[in-house]
Amino acid sequence: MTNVLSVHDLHFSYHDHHPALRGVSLTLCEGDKVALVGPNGAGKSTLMLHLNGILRGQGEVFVGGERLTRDNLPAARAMVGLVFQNPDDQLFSPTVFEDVAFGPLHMGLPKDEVLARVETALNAVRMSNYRDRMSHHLSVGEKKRIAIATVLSMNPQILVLDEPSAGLDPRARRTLINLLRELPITMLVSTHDMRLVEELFPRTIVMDEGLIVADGMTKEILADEKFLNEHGLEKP
Amino acid sequence: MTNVLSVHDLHFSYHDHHPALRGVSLTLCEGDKVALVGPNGAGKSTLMLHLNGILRGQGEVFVGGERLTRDNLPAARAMVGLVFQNPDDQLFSPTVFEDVAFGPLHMGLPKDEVLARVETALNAVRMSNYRDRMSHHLSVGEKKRIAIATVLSMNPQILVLDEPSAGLDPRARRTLINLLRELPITMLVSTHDMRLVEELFPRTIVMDEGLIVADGMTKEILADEKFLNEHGLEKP
Amino acid sequence: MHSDAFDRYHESNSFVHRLDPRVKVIVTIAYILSNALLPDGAWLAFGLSWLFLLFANALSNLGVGFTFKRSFIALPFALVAITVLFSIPGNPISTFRFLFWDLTITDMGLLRFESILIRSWLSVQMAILLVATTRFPDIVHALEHLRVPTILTTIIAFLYRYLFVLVDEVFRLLRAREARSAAVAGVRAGGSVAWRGRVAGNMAGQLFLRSYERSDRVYNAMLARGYSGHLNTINPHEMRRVDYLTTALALIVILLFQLVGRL
Amino acid sequence: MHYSPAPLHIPDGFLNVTVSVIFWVITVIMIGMAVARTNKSLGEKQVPLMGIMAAFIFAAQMINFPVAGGTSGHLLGGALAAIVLGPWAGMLVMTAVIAVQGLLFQDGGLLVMGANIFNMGLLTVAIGYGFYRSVMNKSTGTKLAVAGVAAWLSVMAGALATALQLWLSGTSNLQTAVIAMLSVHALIGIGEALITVAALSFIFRTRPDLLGEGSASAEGGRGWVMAGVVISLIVVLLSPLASADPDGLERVAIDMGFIDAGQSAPYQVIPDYTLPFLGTTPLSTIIAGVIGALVVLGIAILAGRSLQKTS
Ligand SMILES: Nc1ncnc2c1ncn2[C@@H]1O[C@H](COP(=O)(O)OP(=O)(O)OP(=O)(O)O)[C@@H](O)[C@H]1O
Ligand SMILES: Nc1ncnc2c1ncn2[C@@H]1O[C@H](COP(=O)(O)OP(=O)(O)OP(=O)(O)O)[C@@H](O)[C@H]1O
Ligand SMILES: [Mg+2]
Ligand SMILES: [Mg+2]
Repeated sequence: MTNVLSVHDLHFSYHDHHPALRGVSLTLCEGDKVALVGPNGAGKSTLMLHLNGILRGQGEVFVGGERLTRDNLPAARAMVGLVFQNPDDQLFSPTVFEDVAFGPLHMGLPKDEVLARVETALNAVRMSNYRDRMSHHLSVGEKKRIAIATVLSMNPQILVLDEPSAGLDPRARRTLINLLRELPITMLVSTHDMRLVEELFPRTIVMDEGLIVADGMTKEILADEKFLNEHGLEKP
Repeated sequence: MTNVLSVHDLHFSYHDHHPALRGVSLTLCEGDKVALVGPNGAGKSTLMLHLNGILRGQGEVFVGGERLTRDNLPAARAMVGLVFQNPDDQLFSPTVFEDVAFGPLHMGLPKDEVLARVETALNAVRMSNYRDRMSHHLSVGEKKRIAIATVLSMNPQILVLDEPSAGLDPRARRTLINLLRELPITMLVSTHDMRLVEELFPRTIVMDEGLIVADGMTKEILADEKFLNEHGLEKP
Repeated sequence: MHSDAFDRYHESNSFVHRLDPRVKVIVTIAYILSNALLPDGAWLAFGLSWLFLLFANALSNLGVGFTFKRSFIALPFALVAITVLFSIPGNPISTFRFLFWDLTITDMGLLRFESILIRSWLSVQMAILLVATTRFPDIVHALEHLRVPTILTTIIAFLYRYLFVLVDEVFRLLRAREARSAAVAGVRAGGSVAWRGRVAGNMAGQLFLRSYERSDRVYNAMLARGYSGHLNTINPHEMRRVDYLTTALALIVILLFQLVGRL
Repeated sequence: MHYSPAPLHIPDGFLNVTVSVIFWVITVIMIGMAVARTNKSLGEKQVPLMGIMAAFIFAAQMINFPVAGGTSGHLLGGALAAIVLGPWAGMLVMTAVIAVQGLLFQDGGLLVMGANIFNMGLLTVAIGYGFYRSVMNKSTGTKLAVAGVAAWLSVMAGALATALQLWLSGTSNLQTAVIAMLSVHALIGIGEALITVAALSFIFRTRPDLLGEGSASAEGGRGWVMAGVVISLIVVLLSPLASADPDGLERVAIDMGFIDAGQSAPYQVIPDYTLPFLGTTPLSTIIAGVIGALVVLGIAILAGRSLQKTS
């Protein structure tokens, strides 16, 4: 298995606030599906924003073996597909089509290629008949799936999802779980939904106060109730 | 037990949309703690907006035994405390104090009484030292509690909460559950969190497509897996 | 995410922090007005004004140099005033060649230029001190007391509250766009200017719609708590004797600057 | 992610007291009228709406897009606010935005706030709404094209007013201020126009009811058309006059008693700050040519795009 994403000793503070990341290191190998859990404010979202260079702290981030610098940022963004927690943050175009096409269009791909990519991405999330709908009027569950399509259309090698199941009703949540299970892509998913973790991810990383406090087999981590409680988590 | 809130055959459509409520009837008795569940778009929020006359459909709503009309609206709003899902919609004043005082002030209470009410409400949610904080600086969990205080200060007889636990981490969710358990008030709470339902509410109402499809003991409803699946729900 | 960085208030319990917000608003405006009224080259008066500012800084427990550090915000604008160096008649000080022109700096021009910069620099510092020592909701209360129409102060209060919510929303939208602004080797990325403009416009439209619908929900929340078209507030501020005294003293001192400046 | 000041906000110290007071008086009168009108015509619902719309304009000003060479286009929002909220509410909303920018962020001064509100809140609203009002009953394509032109002009008007105020205060040389301000804002205005048109077309597609009959957008009377046209005519006539024949304008100002010390303009300087995208190229003829071409291009693109969208 090749190492597709790794982070070495990453530190980051938001302006004059106390540090949000205090030395984070991790490695994802191809095909890994990893859960990232931890209490509110642990630094999960902050870490994710570093993975395609939206935030840039001290330390090193390697994407596809290459160190992330200002110059290869656009290329890294094509490799790491980042989906934000709130689909409303992800969807800024009037129609579903325009949103899913944004990435490929920005990459300067030829028109045919763009259309083909949009088609494939919408198929993957089973929303191809939503092409011309206005994203504004969709339900939360539908928006979540479109949000995933907007990065799938860029053919990323790694999918980074920030709390994909928040606010979904049980049916929509179930559909999302099935979708994630089927996507044959390396994945890092932050969530508060411990049952999702148990069901879907063989490996779990636990963050608290800007540090990784555990990284290992989901089964073992979820079994240690005392440890979970210490970090504001709960058994599923 | 007296009947504090009841709804008879309520119908409602948003402008030219298809009907959101198609004949809803229910009764809450004093001290009842009732969960309202159902898939996205079932009409839960729409129903809640009728309970203190923000929306007014066809059919009848009785609050404290009196039929809701334009004239007794202010009195009804003092009796039914409605907390919206998103605390940013609920907390519209710059400071916590101003927000919690808003209800009592608009009921025309004298200044001393307003101050006393604010004090009591903030104590009830254990946030009295947040009086002079600015709402936008609070964490989601803190905002949720202040949002509840903003209606507690109106001394409502019924608390209506729209998805109070969405987006909270396990610890914050636990704090909220304890708070709701302790509040000695009639309560109607909509949620997608089936474990919250199981833990806190003896009675559950299930809505789907603008209709109430079940109303009874939580234990019995949660036991019927086939029924839950039909309405997009899941066992906790 | 938060845009806390937006808040300019610095928590403390100093003399200046405790003053009624009206006092601070009035003194700030009087101070800025006084600077604007001082004639060009009233160095002594400018100096005294500056001492006044340092004193106010010290009284607010923020450190004597507090406002100084933040005072260069308005500096870029100074460039629009550069032309007065050359365009006001007076005795030439030095001449140099700038591309095609011989430019002559005159003494009067220099005087005017320096005076403009000093006025601006002092004024902006006082305004910084005002927001650093007064919570914004209190400034809004002060405006209410000072007879600014309620509808305007209410809009400002709402603006302030939702500023944070909506600016965060914009940051997240910008972030989403950035996250998908990718390129592949060998292909020119970015699209045309018009396309980029349209994407930005779509974001503005999106934001508009969400704000509009949010205002509906907020209105509902207000209705639910008894709003019926008129906003009632408890205004927690009362002018104490020290507030009156401070105002009077500060205004007298500022008047003295005018005397000194015009002697 | 810091709040970044926009070039039209005049700080304290750059306008003299006379000019500041004159513009405060004009502004207070206009705001007074706006308050009276909104109190009368708008429902209780309008208060949270206007407050949140003000926050929207503030936030929308942060949406930018890369244009070229490190510069970026963004929104001022006066025309957009006027079109979606109607002229009076638009004025109040813009006033609140500028007040908060000045009070909280020192982006624009306090004594000169009257002038800032006039330039960015009143002029932009009058032009934006006036033009839009004149095509209220036309096709969406026409409305969008006109809104784009109005947005561009509204920025130019604000820039011209700023330049004139600086000159009247003896802070800047007339010709330089006018040329510099207008040339920078000819570009900024294109960003304004693009975003305004795209945002409006978004609203037309998703919530046409907000811009149709009976909406706030249809509130203002036909008088606004006159106001918009007259102000733009002044811009169009004054700017060539100001940049070509500063002496003429100056004489008028002296006659009217505005200027205490006459300042002749023997030299021409273009500070590089005001023309970041052109470097230090000084040739005003080239600049004028470039601006002219860009303006025509911008309008053509706009008209083309919007017509294409409706067909
Ligand atoms: N834009 C910001 N400015 C300042 N501080 C921030 C910002 N975003 C996050 N923080 C702070 O950084 C820390 C880490 O936040 P982060 O959003 O990464 O947490 P998280 O683990 O994603 O939490 P959650 O589960 O609530 O999403 C927190 O203390 C938070 O308050
Ligand atoms: N403001 C509105 N305008 C038009 N239609 C609306 C509006 N609000 C809700 N609806 C529609 O009314 C129906 C019921 O919506 P409602 O918000 O009551 O559902 P809900 O049960 O609260 O769902 P959720 O679990 O997602 O909050 C849905 O079909 C929804 O699309
Ligand atoms: Mg997060
Ligand atoms: Mg709902």
